[in-house]
Amino acid sequence: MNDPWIWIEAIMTLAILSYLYKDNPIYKAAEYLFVGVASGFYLSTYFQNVLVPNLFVPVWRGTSALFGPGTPAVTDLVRVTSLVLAIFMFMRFSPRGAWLSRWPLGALVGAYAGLAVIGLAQGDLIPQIDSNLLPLVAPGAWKTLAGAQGVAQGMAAFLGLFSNIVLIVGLLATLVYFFFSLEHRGFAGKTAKLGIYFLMISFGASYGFTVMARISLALDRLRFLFEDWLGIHISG
Amino acid sequence: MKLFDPDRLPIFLAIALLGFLVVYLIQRAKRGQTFFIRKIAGLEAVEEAVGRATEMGKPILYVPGIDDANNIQTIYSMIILGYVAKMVARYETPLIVPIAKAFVVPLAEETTRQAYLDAGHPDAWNRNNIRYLSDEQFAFAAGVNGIILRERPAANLYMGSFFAESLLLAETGFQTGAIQIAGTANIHQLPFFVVACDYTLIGEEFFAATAYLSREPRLVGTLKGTDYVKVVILVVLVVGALLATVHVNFLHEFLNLE
Amino acid sequence: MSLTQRIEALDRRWIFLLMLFSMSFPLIVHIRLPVRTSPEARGFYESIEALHAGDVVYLASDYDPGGKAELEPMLLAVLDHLFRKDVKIVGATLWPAGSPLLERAYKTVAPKYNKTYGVDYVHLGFKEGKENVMVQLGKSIREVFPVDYYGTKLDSLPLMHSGFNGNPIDKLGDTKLLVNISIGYPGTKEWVQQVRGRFQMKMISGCAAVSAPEYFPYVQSGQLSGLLGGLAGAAEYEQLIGRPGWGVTGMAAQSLSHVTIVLLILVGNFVYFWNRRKGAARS
Amino acid sequence: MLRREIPIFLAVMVGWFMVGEFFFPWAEPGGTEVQQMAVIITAAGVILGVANVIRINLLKVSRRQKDWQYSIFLLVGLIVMGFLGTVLPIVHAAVKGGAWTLGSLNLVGITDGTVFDRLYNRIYVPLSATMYGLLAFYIASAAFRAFRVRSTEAALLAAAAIIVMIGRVPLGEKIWDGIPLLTDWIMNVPQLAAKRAILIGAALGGIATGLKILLGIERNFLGSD
Repeated sequence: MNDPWIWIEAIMTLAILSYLYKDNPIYKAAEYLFVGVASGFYLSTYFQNVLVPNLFVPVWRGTSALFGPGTPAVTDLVRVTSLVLAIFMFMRFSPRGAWLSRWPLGALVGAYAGLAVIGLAQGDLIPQIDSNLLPLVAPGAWKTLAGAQGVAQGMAAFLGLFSNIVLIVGLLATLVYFFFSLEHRGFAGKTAKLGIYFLMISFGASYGFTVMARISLALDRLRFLFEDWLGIHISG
Repeated sequence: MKLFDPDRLPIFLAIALLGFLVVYLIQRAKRGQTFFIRKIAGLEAVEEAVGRATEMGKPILYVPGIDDANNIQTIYSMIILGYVAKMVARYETPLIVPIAKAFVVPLAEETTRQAYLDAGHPDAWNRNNIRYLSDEQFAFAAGVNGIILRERPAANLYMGSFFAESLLLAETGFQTGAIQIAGTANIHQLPFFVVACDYTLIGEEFFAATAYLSREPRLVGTLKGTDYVKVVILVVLVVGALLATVHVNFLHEFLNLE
Repeated sequence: MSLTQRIEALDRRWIFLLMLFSMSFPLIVHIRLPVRTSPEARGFYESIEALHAGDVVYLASDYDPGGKAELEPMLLAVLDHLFRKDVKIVGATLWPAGSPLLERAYKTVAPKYNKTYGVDYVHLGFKEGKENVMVQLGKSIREVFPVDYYGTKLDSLPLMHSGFNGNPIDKLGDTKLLVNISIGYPGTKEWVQQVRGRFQMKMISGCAAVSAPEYFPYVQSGQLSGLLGGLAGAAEYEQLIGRPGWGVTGMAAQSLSHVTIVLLILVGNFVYFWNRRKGAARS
Repeated sequence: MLRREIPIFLAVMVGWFMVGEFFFPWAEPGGTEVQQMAVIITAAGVILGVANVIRINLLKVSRRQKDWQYSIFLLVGLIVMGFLGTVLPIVHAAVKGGAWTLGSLNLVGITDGTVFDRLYNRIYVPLSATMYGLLAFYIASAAFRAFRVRSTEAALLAAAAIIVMIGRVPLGEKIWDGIPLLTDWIMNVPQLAAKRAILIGAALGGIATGLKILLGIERNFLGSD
């Protein structure tokens, strides 16, 4: 309660919460301080964790190997080119040399494109199609329905009977909605309409989960204020 | 050392099939063949919204997402931004583009300047409307909300990659009564756009919008390529499910990468 | 103005106060509710339960302060569960603001099971590069992390030197399980796309409730062997490992707040349509 | 030529390296180096971003533009956190200084027990966490004021949201033990089918876009020249 750092954290928390009442100078100062501290944090973290171990040290080794004795390893040469490309990045500020910054951007976009093609094909496309090749009724669904006790389990088992059919029909209908070569009329129109209904149920589920997430965030701050700052015992 | 990893064959085939179709259809589109693309409700609304805003002489707000230039959605948003800028160039309506990442500022500037040039009004382009607000998500959202409440745009367009701040933008816009149209492939933000906006481009529709709007050969070719592959997938899904029902699993074995 | 019109035009600060009460009352009054386990949370628990003493897991702690409220309880519970089973942990993060959070979690749980740094667990720190780093880790950890978070060379850490039954841990494949705590991009989706299939890793994930619905297809397809969704997921897992913590405590406040939100939606719509019908009837 | 062809050539080369390395394992070693380059360039991009923040705010203060007083808070925060993690460690290493401490905290470095880490935990964390915490209040006001059920689609969305919200918390089971089972079914069947369709569609779109970059067809990332 009397640790000065807890007071600092409490002031930070309350300064942001004050925005709920109305925008005020304290909130604005805290917001600007936040952007500054965040930027300074990123600067130091990238410097310590990326630039020093992955760039300055190897490049220093690369350049010294290049000009010094012995043959430079391939990796050191590439590291030097990375440094050169990284410097080109900063050319973006000079009016004349701005186009130079496109070289590293090109390499970066190329790298991400290559990884995206592989990752999406192997991680998403094939496995998701494969895992929907399901029998119309899940094996054992009838058995669970027969063995279900009580209304609740009965309802769940009854729904279980239709799980695979709904999964198959739902996927097909939603894919038809995302089909752009047919006007939404007639059979295609009705299927696309069914697809929208499935999408809306999925957005409803996401809405529910997001509400849960946001509330947990506020709860964490309230716990700090009540327990650490005001000393009211809470957590289990 | 294995030359080619055999159980990665289905992946190779999928990429090869899609790649071939996309390249072939882009060539056909370049040679002038026209392709049918269905109406996209969200885009009809964009034209209507821009029209209404220009009549009322009130500004249009276009937020190209908060992600960096390496996110495909930001690049696609630039294409839609270019299209909207071309529509707006002929009128005095200011097109305000708040930006959240330093890298995106030059992209947005070049895209809008080019669009105003193509529309024949290079002088109407106003660099101050491309406003870098902050790299920080909520400072950016507060900045955009400030613009919405102060300059009261008649149409708010949110196109690109959005995260938790989507709710803040959509709700503030909802209060001012502006027409709001959103488009993003970030699935988790769609519920908030769907609830608070008049029209929403859902996931792929956002990507399809660029092809529909621009009719640019590369984009139309890609859209049709992915559509035809979708037909193949629909067939595989139906056949696969029926086969699985009768306990024949060769399709599952082939596609199973485990 | 009729009552319903006044309600519809209610200053939103009253709603803020209502939410403040819904979240604070159950916390202060210590209401504790039993938590039911969802199938995907049980899968998360059983995947760790199946590990043996001496096995090594790769812990991708990809979150930052914004996600602390939901994910720190999960991380603390995972560390508790892993250390209790004498499983060794190679931890790192792809989020710039993530390293101090992992460090603090280690420092909170490790002493309880007197685990020593470098032998039982390792903190490699943060590395920028997103998907690039993931694929590289599949091939060579040392290429990505020449030194750990404290600047020590990897080979001078016993776990990294001989953790893979005697020989050095070179790549992700040398670990038994990929445990991912994820708040956004890069996170669970990218680990599934770039690493899970390519390097045949068994993977479980704890994620923010916002992204949980998107990952259910990965659970059904078997790409994810377990999933914890938001604070509710943390509470379920805490209860499964018999260590009720903040997750379980928060559930009562979460429950009352959800009821408040549901009522707000219903009342909001009732008032909206009532005024429209009244308004239409009058004009 | 230099403005457009070389960046695209670089993109194509680097991209195919990544793809080739996946299908042809013998290309293994090369891939890691190229990825190493991407890591360094991304880090350089971040330093660029921070430099941009400094430039904008320094201008704002020097020209006394609106809200310039607040930019001072930003610059102070940035300089303190930046200095502790970059300049100070270099000076400390160069001078081979001993333990530079402020009270019980170590001044140099960014790990546990340093001033940097304490500022991170007591200023950055609460500010960031509370910023997100505000969303709980906004979501409540949005639920009341911006969640109008005016169509069948909106009704389905609302019904699913309400069932999931009640079913995911212990209260749901208290009302009727069927609700959590209904929530599990919604999450694992209808919701999953729609999310899977979105996943497949996004994968196709993403692969196509990636391939266009690899084939030098997609040039938009350069902006029109």
